[in-house]
Amino acid sequence: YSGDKTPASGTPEKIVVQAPLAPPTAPLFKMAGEVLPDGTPLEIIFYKSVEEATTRVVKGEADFSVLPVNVAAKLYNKGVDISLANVSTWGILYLVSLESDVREWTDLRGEELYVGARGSTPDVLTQYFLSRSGLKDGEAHLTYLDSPEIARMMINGLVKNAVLPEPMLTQVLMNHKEARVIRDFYSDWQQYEGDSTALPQAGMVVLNQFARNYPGTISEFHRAYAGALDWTVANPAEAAPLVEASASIPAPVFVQSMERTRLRFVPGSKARADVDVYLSRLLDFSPEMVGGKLPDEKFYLSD
Amino acid sequence: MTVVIKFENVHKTLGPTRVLEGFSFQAEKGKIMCLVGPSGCGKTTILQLLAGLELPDAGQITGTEGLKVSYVFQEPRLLLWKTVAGNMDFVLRDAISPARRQELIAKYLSLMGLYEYRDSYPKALSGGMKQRLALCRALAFPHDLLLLDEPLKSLDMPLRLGLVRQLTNMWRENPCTMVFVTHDIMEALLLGHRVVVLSARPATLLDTVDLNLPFEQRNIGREPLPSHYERMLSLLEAESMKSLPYL
Amino acid sequence: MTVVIKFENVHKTLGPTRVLEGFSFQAEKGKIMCLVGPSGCGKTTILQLLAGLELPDAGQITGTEGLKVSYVFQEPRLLLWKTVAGNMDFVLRDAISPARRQELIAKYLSLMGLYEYRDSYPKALSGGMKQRLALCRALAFPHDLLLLDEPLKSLDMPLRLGLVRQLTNMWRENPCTMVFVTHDIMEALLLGHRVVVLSARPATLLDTVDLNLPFEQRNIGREPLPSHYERMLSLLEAESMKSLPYL
Amino acid sequence: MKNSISLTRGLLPLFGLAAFIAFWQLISGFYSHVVVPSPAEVAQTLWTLAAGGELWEQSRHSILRGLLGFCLAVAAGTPLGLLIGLNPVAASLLRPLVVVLQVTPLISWLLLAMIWIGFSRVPVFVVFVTTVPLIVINTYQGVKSIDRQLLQVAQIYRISKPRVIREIYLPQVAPYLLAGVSNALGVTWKAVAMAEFLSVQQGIGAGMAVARINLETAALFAWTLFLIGLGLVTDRLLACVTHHKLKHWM
Amino acid sequence: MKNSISLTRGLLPLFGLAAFIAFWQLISGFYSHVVVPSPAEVAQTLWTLAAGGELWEQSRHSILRGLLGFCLAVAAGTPLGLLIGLNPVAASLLRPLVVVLQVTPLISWLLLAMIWIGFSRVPVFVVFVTTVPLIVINTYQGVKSIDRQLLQVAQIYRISKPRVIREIYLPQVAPYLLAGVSNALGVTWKAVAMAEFLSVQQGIGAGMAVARINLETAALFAWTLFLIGLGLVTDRLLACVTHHKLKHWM
Ligand SMILES: Nc1ncnc2c1ncn2[C@@H]1O[C@H](COP(=O)(O)OP(=O)(O)OP(=O)(O)O)[C@@H](O)[C@H]1O
Ligand SMILES: Nc1ncnc2c1ncn2[C@@H]1O[C@H](COP(=O)(O)OP(=O)(O)OP(=O)(O)O)[C@@H](O)[C@H]1O
Ligand SMILES: [Mg+2]
Ligand SMILES: [Mg+2]
Repeated sequence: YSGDKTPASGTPEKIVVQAPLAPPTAPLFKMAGEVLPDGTPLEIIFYKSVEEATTRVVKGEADFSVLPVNVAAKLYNKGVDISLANVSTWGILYLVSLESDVREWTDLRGEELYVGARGSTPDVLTQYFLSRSGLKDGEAHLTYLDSPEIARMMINGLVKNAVLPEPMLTQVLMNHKEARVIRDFYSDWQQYEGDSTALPQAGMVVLNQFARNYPGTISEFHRAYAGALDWTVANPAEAAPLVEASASIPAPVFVQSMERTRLRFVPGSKARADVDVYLSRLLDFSPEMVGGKLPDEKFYLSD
Repeated sequence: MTVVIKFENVHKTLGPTRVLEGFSFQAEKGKIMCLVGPSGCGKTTILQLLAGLELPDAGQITGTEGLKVSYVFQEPRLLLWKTVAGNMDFVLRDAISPARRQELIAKYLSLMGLYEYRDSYPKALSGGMKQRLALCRALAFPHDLLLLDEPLKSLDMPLRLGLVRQLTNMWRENPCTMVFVTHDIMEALLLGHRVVVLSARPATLLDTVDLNLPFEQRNIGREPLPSHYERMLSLLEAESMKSLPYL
Repeated sequence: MTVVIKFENVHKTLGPTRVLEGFSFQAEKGKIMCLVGPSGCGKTTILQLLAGLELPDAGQITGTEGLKVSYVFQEPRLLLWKTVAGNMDFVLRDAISPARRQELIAKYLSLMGLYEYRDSYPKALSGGMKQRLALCRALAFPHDLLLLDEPLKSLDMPLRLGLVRQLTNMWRENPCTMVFVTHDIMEALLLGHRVVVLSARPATLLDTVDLNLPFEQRNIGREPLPSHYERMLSLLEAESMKSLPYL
Repeated sequence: MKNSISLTRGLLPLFGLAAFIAFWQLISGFYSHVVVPSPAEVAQTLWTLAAGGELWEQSRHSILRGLLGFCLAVAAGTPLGLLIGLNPVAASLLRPLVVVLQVTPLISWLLLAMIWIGFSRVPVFVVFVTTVPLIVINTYQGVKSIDRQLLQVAQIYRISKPRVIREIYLPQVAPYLLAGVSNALGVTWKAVAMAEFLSVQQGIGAGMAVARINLETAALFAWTLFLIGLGLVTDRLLACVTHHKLKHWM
Repeated sequence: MKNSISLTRGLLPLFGLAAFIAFWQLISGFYSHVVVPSPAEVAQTLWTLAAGGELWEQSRHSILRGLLGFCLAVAAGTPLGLLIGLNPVAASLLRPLVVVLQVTPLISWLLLAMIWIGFSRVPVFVVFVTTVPLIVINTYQGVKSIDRQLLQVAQIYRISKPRVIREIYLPQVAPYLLAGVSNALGVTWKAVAMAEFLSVQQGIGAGMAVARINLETAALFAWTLFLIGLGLVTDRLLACVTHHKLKHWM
């Protein structure tokens, strides 16, 4: 007996999902209007900061949380009772430049490159690619700032080179004619790590207690989520009004950004190989980013 | 029970200034004691010690224990944010029942010619009116020991004479101990059972006069007042010469 | 050039109080004018008008244009954050050259017996000492018109007499216009070329006396001072009776 | 005469405003509207927000939270300031606490606040924590600057301690407290927006967060403008109320 | 006697501190150390930071920026407050400006500040913008509460306007200004950390940003602790300096 009071076969009163205001959230907008086939209502919370998200996880206030994969690993390694339910976002980072002579990572030698928050995944991946392409530490000057500010400064021409996620990238491309995508992090990853590995950036974690109590609901939810995700990818134009209404992302921006947003539903258990590669790279770079070690197999929610 | 208030060998230093050095004196309880002395000799300091607002550095002050004190400070010290009546009410609130309080306030304000200003704030009062209000406040408050530091300054002559008379009447009704500091020797002689002349700092007793003449028989022109007046004035003059030779 | 300072039909209301109503009077320039009157009659208001610190609501004040004014206010109004010497220096700085300033400060402070306190802050002064400092400040400042609002209050008798003498000496050296407000009728008679007795509010002139007796011949006991004194006192008494019938 | 002067004075801020808007218009010409939107654009966005009801819907939350936090801060800060000013033991224990409140960045509080106080109350907490030191320190300084002569009066006439505090200390602390309150009220709107920005679903700050992520600078500015309006209104209200209270004796 | 009392008083805050740490230890038992690390853990992190030189390396920047912004705010805020207090025309033009500074959230300033003032000076700007209203409003309130009697003295003795301001206004405004400065100094450290957090590479705030991304709550707390220490030290310094200045006449 696990000590949980609720019987293992019942259904929860509702499912609480928290997600950032970003592309991986898009499928959830479709689900928000509906209920799961078993009638369980869905509550979606948009979080604004990682603290907010982790606090909810720690307090057990969100059953599912969309988080960067490394943050999920970090929480797991620090003893929070969660597992990775699925991975949905595979590369939404791009190197953008306003300068016509920048085509490669190596062209950034001596240039200033703006990257979202220091120590975050974009930062580490950028440094990884820079070093893999032969630049030494400090040869490209990394400057840190939050993505919305980078995007706005770039639109005004004050930032020449930047690493940006979607949908900021689309905003920049739409608002500045000279802006061009130089590198796609996903392809670069495959270039260095092999074609068979993908770049798992964000996914969903589930509270283990919830998973134990309602195994049925989890699969229901997964099925619905996977469906919504596929639908969104297939019909961005139809999803756009939903997104505009819920997250104020302008519809054209959303539609265009979906061209560069790789959403694909992969259950946690199936994503382990990719995640392991990804996390071990991060681990080499800075152990704090993943919580000091690679998570063991319990991290991945079994089917 | 002690019948005197006594300073025994009191020392008091304020900042760098040694104000009292081995000062001793006594005031009979239930009598009016007037202090006269050159400016800066320590009169205010003596009143502060009597009131318990300052403590002696050495020596003893006895006989003031448990006395209810009223004090007219050298400055009016009014509460600027309260009206004239409000300033009276402030000191009387905890001491006197509400009904009687209103009556008492009206009585004393009328006495001092301030009744029509009862709802004015202190900033609208003239210097003399502030002084009268301060006096009002002290007189209305129930007391055993009344300390008065130049209570009649900034008041015109008839008012002062009237108030001296008023103070003697009040004392007759309720013979409390009064210590009255003044620079007007005649005022002191008209009011005091005992008049003390202090020397310049550090204060010592230059002259002590006990007057047994009843109040109603005291008169500016009537002996022995004029001779006391002359003597005291010349004593003070001699003191003045020491510290202010250029005048 | 005008030789008088003149109030013509001056009206002044402060808050709800009509202090002056059609008040007229004149003071000869280069003479000492003393004002006596019941407390609250408007003496301070008259000085404020003379100083230009208040403006009349109606009527005219002439003859004060371009005069350099010194004013001893009814309160000492010292700068608490400056020492005794600093308070003097404060008013003299722009008026007098540095070398002469030190000398002047030392001279006046010694005169008033404050020299040894030159580095003390006002909080360490007694009431009379503050008053003396305020007087010092006004006397040292170069002036054509000297306004004095009870400048000798809180001072002992010999000091007052000495200062009255001092003021006459100073006037002889530099015959400025003085307007001297006091509650001590004798002081007024000893000092003034003209003494004016004011009625209760609204102020009118009850009595005006011009004294031609030279200062050195004036004496408390010498006629015509005592008879003026008696008359003025009874005038004031009658005024007092009106507003303060209970005393 | 008097009327025309006060009229000119009333119009002056309007001239100032006009000059500011002209300047802004000029500046906005130099930058992309994603960086500096034009005044017209911002005004239109503000109008859209207002017309759609979102302005009121969101700001209602913020105003309530702000006022609640502010009132709590005044209610707690005034006695605390008095206590620190009056009691040296309390001072040595509580002064460091005030410094902690002043110095600890929002981001450090956020973690704890979210756990202990719950998400929805974080803005109230943040407003409280940001404004309470303003009230405490000003009250404290007011107590330190009190007229000791009046305390002697109270001592002589045996006024009870609570009355001394109410009738001697408070009126003299009032102008200090007023400065503190004036500061606190201004900061309140900023603090509530910042807290909502970081942690909450509804409110002005939440609106700003969405606008920022979507690079809708005009909306960001519109919200800011609304906050400024809120600040100006409360500033005026405070000035009126206190002028009315203090004019008699000051 | 006296000595033993002042000793007890000196020890009191230590007892307070001990109680606080005990409480913290207790709390940390209830939560994951991602949320509330234990005191020991934080102390050790702080030690590591200090020993590795990072503490000094980062805080050097923050302290310089903070002090610069703070000094600028005092230097600009005092005359501005005097001006607003003395001149009704200036008041009606500049008071709204002060409200704008008070109310506008950091995030609205950020981009403009970076464009106009340059990246590295943003923290100085933020400190300035956050603290200058504190100085202005307190100075203003001080001017309003001035003793009008002394102004008459100055008028009679024809003291020049600049001297009146220096020798009559400033000493009376001093306790108000002191409250403002005390508040501003506390807020300085928070503001500089926040600004660095959002915009700059080095400094305490940058350290906190990294700690936050990595969910290293212990490091976040360690930095916070360091800020608090900084705040306490500057608070004490200010108290000593001003006590020394004002003790003569207050
Ligand atoms: N707070 C203080 N600090 C330092 N010295 C003080 C203080 N108060 C008074 N003194 C000094 O003590 C002496 C006596 O002061 P006190 O006020 O008792 O005089 P006083 O007799 O009342 O004079 P006056 O008639 O002028 O009021 C004076 O020389 C004064 O300078
Ligand atoms: N600021 C003010 N607001 C309202 N009324 C005032 C103000 N100043 C003075 N008064 C009133 O004006 C009248 C005259 O005041 P003033 O100060 O001129 O009297 P005074 O002759 O100097 O009296 P005293 O001898 O008591 O100093 C008084 O009745 C007083 O109440
Ligand atoms: Mg005295
Ligand atoms: Mg007067």
